[in-house]
Amino acid sequence: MARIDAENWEPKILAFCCNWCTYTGADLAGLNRMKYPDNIRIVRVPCSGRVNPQFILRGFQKGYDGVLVCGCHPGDCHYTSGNYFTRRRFLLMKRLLEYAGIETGRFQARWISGAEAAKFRDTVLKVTEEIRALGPNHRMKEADDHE
Amino acid sequence: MKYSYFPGCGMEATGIEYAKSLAFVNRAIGVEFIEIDDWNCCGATAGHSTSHELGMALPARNLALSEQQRPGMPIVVPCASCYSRMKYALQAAQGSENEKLSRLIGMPVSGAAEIVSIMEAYSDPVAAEAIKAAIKKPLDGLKVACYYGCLYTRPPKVTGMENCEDPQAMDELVRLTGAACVDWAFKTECCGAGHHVDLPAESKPLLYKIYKNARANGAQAIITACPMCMMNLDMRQGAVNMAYGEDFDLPVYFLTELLAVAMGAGFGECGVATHFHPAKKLLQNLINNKEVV
Amino acid sequence: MARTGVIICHCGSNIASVVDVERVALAAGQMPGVTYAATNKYTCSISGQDMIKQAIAEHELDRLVIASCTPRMHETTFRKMLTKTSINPYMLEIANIREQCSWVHTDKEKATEKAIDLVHMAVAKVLKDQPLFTSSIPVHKKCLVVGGGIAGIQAALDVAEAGYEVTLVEREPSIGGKMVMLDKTFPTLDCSACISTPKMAEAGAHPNIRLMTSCEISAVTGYIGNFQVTIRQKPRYVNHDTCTGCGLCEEKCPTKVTNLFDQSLSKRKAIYKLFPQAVPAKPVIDSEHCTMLKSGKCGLCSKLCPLGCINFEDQEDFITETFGAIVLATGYDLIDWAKAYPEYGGGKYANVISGLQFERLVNASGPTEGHIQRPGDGAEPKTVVIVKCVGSRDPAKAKAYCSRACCMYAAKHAHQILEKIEGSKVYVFYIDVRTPGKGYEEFYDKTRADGAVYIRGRVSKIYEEGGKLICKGEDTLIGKQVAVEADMVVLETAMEPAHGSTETAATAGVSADKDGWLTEAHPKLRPVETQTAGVYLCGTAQGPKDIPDTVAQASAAAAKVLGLLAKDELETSPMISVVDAPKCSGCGFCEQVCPVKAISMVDVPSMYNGKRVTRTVAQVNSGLCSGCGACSAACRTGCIDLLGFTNKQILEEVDALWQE
Amino acid sequence: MAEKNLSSLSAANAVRIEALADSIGAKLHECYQCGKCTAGCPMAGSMDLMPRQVIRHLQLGLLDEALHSRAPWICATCYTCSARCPHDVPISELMEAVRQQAERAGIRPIRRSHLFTKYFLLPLKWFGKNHELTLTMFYNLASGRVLQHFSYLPAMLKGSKLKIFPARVKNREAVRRLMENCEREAERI
Amino acid sequence: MSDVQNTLRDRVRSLLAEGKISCFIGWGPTRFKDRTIPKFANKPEDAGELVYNEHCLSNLAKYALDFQFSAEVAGIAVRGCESRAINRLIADGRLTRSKLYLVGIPCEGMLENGSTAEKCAFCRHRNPVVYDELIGEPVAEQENPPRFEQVLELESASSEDRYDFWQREFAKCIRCYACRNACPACNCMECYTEQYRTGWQGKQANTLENSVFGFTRAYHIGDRCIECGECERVCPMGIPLMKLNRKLVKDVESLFGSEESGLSDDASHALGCYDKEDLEEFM
Repeated sequence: MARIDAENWEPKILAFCCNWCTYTGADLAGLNRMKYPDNIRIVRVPCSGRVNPQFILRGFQKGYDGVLVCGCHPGDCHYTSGNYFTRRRFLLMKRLLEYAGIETGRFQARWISGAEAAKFRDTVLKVTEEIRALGPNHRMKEADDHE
Repeated sequence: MKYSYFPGCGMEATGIEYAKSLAFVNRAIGVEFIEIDDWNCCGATAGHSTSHELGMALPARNLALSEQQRPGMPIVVPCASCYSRMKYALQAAQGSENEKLSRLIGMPVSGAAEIVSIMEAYSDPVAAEAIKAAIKKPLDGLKVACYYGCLYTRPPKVTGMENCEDPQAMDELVRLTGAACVDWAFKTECCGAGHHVDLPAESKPLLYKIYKNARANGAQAIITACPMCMMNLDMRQGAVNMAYGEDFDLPVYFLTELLAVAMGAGFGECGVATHFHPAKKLLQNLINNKEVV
Repeated sequence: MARTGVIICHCGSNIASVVDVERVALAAGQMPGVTYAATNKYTCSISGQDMIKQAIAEHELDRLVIASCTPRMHETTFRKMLTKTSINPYMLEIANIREQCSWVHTDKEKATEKAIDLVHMAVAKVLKDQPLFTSSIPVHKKCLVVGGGIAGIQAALDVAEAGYEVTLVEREPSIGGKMVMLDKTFPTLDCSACISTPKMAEAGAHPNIRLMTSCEISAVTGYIGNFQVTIRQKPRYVNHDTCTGCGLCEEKCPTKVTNLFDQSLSKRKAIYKLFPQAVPAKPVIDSEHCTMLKSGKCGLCSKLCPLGCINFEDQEDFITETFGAIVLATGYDLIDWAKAYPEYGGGKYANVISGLQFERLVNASGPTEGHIQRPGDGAEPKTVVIVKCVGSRDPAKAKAYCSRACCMYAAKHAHQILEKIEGSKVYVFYIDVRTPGKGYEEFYDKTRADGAVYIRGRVSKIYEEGGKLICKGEDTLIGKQVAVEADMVVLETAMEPAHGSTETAATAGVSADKDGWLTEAHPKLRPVETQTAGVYLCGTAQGPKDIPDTVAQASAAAAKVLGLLAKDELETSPMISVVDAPKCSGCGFCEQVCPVKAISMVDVPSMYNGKRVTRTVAQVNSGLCSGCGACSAACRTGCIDLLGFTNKQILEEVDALWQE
Repeated sequence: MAEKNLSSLSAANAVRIEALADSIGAKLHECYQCGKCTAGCPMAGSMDLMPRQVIRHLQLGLLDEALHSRAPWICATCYTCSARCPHDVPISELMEAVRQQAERAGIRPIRRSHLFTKYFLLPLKWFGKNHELTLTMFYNLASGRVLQHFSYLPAMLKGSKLKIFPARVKNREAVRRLMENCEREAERI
Repeated sequence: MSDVQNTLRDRVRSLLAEGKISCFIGWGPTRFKDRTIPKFANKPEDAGELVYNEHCLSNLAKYALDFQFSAEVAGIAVRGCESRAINRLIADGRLTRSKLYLVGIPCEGMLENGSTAEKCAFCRHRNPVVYDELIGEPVAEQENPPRFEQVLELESASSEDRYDFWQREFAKCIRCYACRNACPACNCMECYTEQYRTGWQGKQANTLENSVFGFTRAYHIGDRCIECGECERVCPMGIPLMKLNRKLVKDVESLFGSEESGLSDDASHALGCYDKEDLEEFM
């Protein structure tokens, strides 16, 4: 894709959404013609428990400015327990990223059910603004200055 | 066996028989109660009625003194009301209120020592064994109702009592004397002693039901381990009889009096002689009849 | 080289009015691996599908990306379409440019940019797609029903009637469960035994039903359509193949034992039938009490039995069988109220009894032949207090939930007392009266008309004085303390899951809630299914309920079983996990996170440094795997992967936008 | 009885009730009015509102009615209600909290009840210990029931159950300071 | 310590002679007085070459993997760190307890360049947590060594400083994978970095790829790290890897209340289970 100069920079956000709740919630937002920023790119996964934390690192490495992981509310997992494992993994990963010097807020996780179209919209709005405020991801992106 | 001892105000006045008989029993079984030096009143209902802080701080000072004087030694409390207040304070001292309590009483308090009632102290296997060995005049043939009242038993979260509807600790001690304990329903019902001063009339129906159930189940006497309950049950029996046209004749004994008598104490020596409701005759007859036989 | 086709759907104007579909098609045409890119007005329509089929043939496409509405809408449609082409149905990715693009954005330029990105991601993923094939597993046309109460009997009969074989496992020596203990059923006052014993007999005699009493299930392996179940046959010490049920042994047995079927209100023998109408109508020996088994003395039954059926050497036996479906109907018990309620005497008053004890007292085949007599002295009680919610709605002492059936059977008990004992008085202490059922409220009305006095309030204490049971309560409607001097008190106690039921369910892979009730797959939409495919539940195993609801649920579970058994084969989703065994270290992390226990660790022959060795690696049971992918996110190496959502595919999607 | 207009109750009222419940860790909504507390209450016969009704008033926001009730003052703090409550509502503690709040607001539904506390604490502050004679004397004088318990006097003296002179704590200053600390602390809250 | 060495030699000699074990993994001498290397004693007469002194820095546990498919029992010297490593390897399915004979040695810390080794400074388990026999008397454990001091220090730095810190450190990395090879928790048959077909990450040795490797490795062992410090000790570039691992250990302990890894051979670890009441910050 074309490189965008700094002035016209728009954050690009990668979102992993579970098929049963958040992806459905995002569809519902569409069905209700809700409007939200176009900065988000959704990867559909069967369950938030499918999201390997290495996908997050890869997203940053490749140049996404923010990464979001979304799934069903704990207790509502289509597969019973997937999101409980998700929660543990990302509680840990979030802290590790911050410790590594990645700005707080670049990585986020949210529980959004299939009925929570408005929450999906609000989350995209909020996360986009937060990442816009952080500016482009320089710290973990593959850049030309790397050999 | 040694305990740090918080007698409470009642032991110095209305509970004088309790203090006398307790001393006798302790001597007989080799248990030592060492009075906390300079203890103060636990505040009773008046303390915690006034404010949560006062209700906790007054007993907490005693905890602190005991910790200071005899670190780690369990504290024995012979009065149900004091026992309850001390247990509450102990919990507060062990929890998040520790700092506040230390500040209020002006000395550190850790809540490290255990609080035990007379029943708990005597139920210790070694003590119980010593009591068994010290019984000289078994009270076989006597049927009594053990009365625990409220504050040794409730709230169970504070007292730690397992079966607060039908406790057994006192029954088991009484049985050591040879006396039988009736199974009755008013073991833990309130006698209204808390309103002894301000609403004395209100306790009459409560007492009436207690006497009635004790008698209905064949008890000849009531046993208590609390000076407050004692005063109420003993002092007002006449008034209740008058009010209800009844003739309850249920002498009330402190647990320690019963133990002391069975251990051979004289009636004056252990206090039985000075009850409001005559208490000497029942035991005297029992012992005399046996001696005749 | 891949030959990808990309179809951009206009969806009428739904997409095309915001996204410049032609530009997207143009951009797609430039993407690596794309052979053909075009737009279509209505891709899901017949003509749209025809156009795709044509393009596939014409351009020799081997995979397809469709940019359209959400895959949740038409993924299946398009997969079905692909079965009629040369492309494998799983060589398809859908870019969601309607719900997640044209409908939520207004800036046409940006929406078009985003649509291109989404197509790019889909193309990147489709390039790593592999053909997947559904497989089928055979269905073993046999059903196991666990629990021989009314729920299990009903489910077994329904399945058997449809022509399938059923094995009905019951741990007691007879089927019948709790219902057969009851006297009458509300609100119709049918005789409980009269309506349940014919069902028992029918189940016992049905050619398609195999009864296995004194049995428990001890292990379940396998998956839907193919469960291998190990059943433990407890020793009965009586050969049921030869026994005729003459009853001589029971008559002469000298040992008397508390009869738990009669709720401890009577005695039975050490060799006994559970109750007179037991099915099978043959006795067993109670090994706990039989003096022969305990001390080697007696053996009278053995001497008397004309057919030599008694076998004191009987051992437990394990039988393994294959079933296609399992129904759990493990039922309920009543709570031990005596432990929870010392204020009601804690069991020391003989005349304070449970509702089930009352059922036996009032039952014509019970210990008193239906005469209501106090257990304490056999006297007929004139004043009876009924206390509801004993253990129910009482989280501090027992259970937080409402046990559902007690309101009605309390009314029934009141009615029965008033009907059978002339001049009797019944006081019912209640907190709420809940009568949601056909004819229930009317029955409650009638009970009050019969003379039952309903007092709104929970009883605080029950004690005995002067031969009466004093019940202390508050009538909360007048706000005054009340006391009733009763001759007998009936406590309507809470239901709890039958002892051991959660363990039994766990064997079959079914979980229980915090109270121990078995968990259904969905409380509204899948009420008799469980998270484990092929395992169903019904009756009070799932939660407290009355007989009509239990029977309805049993038939519902049977319908689900029939739906399964009617199939010869089950098609399984190919989007499941696979293990790259040579790379697997056997750490078992995947096994720990699998929600359906589809992964097991198995020993396989392997090569290690040129040597033949046996290694432990993960293995996926394709019949059980639900395709969630938790395992592949847990695997550090990435040697367990989810087909359709492989690590590589997802990484490619992530990378897509940044590849030059 | 006048109709209670529940809609006219102020928000401040709700805040006060919540604070009162919070101070003892009670969750008022937990109570479903089964009446087991009242049923087992030894003093209910003398109460104007049943313990259950005191909670009900608080649930509805009728704080004034609860504060003016005699029930919290008649409560013997025997904890039977708390021990048996199916929802673990600390009713005894709640009664006490209502009593304390009434006392702070100067509401005295029973003319004499506050006197007991007052004259119990008086010797306590002086001597560090309770003194029954002082308590009885002051109480009887203040309450106007001058001869209450008078008939028991001879027997008590004979059995030396009544001390003429109070026992004292040595460090009376410490107890006095403790009590003042508590007063300040309670006021602060 | 020479007592321990003598006893060890005696015991290994007889264990080998009795045929109880087929090989013993211990330490052996080098040309340098203050260096030892892992030593495999295969015959009774090899026992005399075993060394035990304050320079036994290597954690031997991973060498036991050489015997994972052996039919015979291998003996190994275990101090606190080895014993936990052995437990970890058993829990992760790589070793079988019955095929190991563990000779426990209480350890008072090793020396590295004349002073207490960094890896021993924060040790909480100097006594082996599992063994078949113990040589010498148990030693006193260090009371609350400040395991997380360095982590807390870095945590309190600004995000930017933390970033710079790790950039500086990972700029040094040469991707030799010594850390991985020495680590008892890094016990996969094949590391994710070798999965070319999946392409988890690039092989280039640049700062970003190096740090991604470092963070991923830390995450992979985070809930299983036994804090033996081998990774950091063997790093030729001196990257403070334990500062990363201890961060994860600290978070796992405080978030999930897990106990330290390797205290038993129980397979459970923090990310392999969950608690419905876990901290919720994703609402």
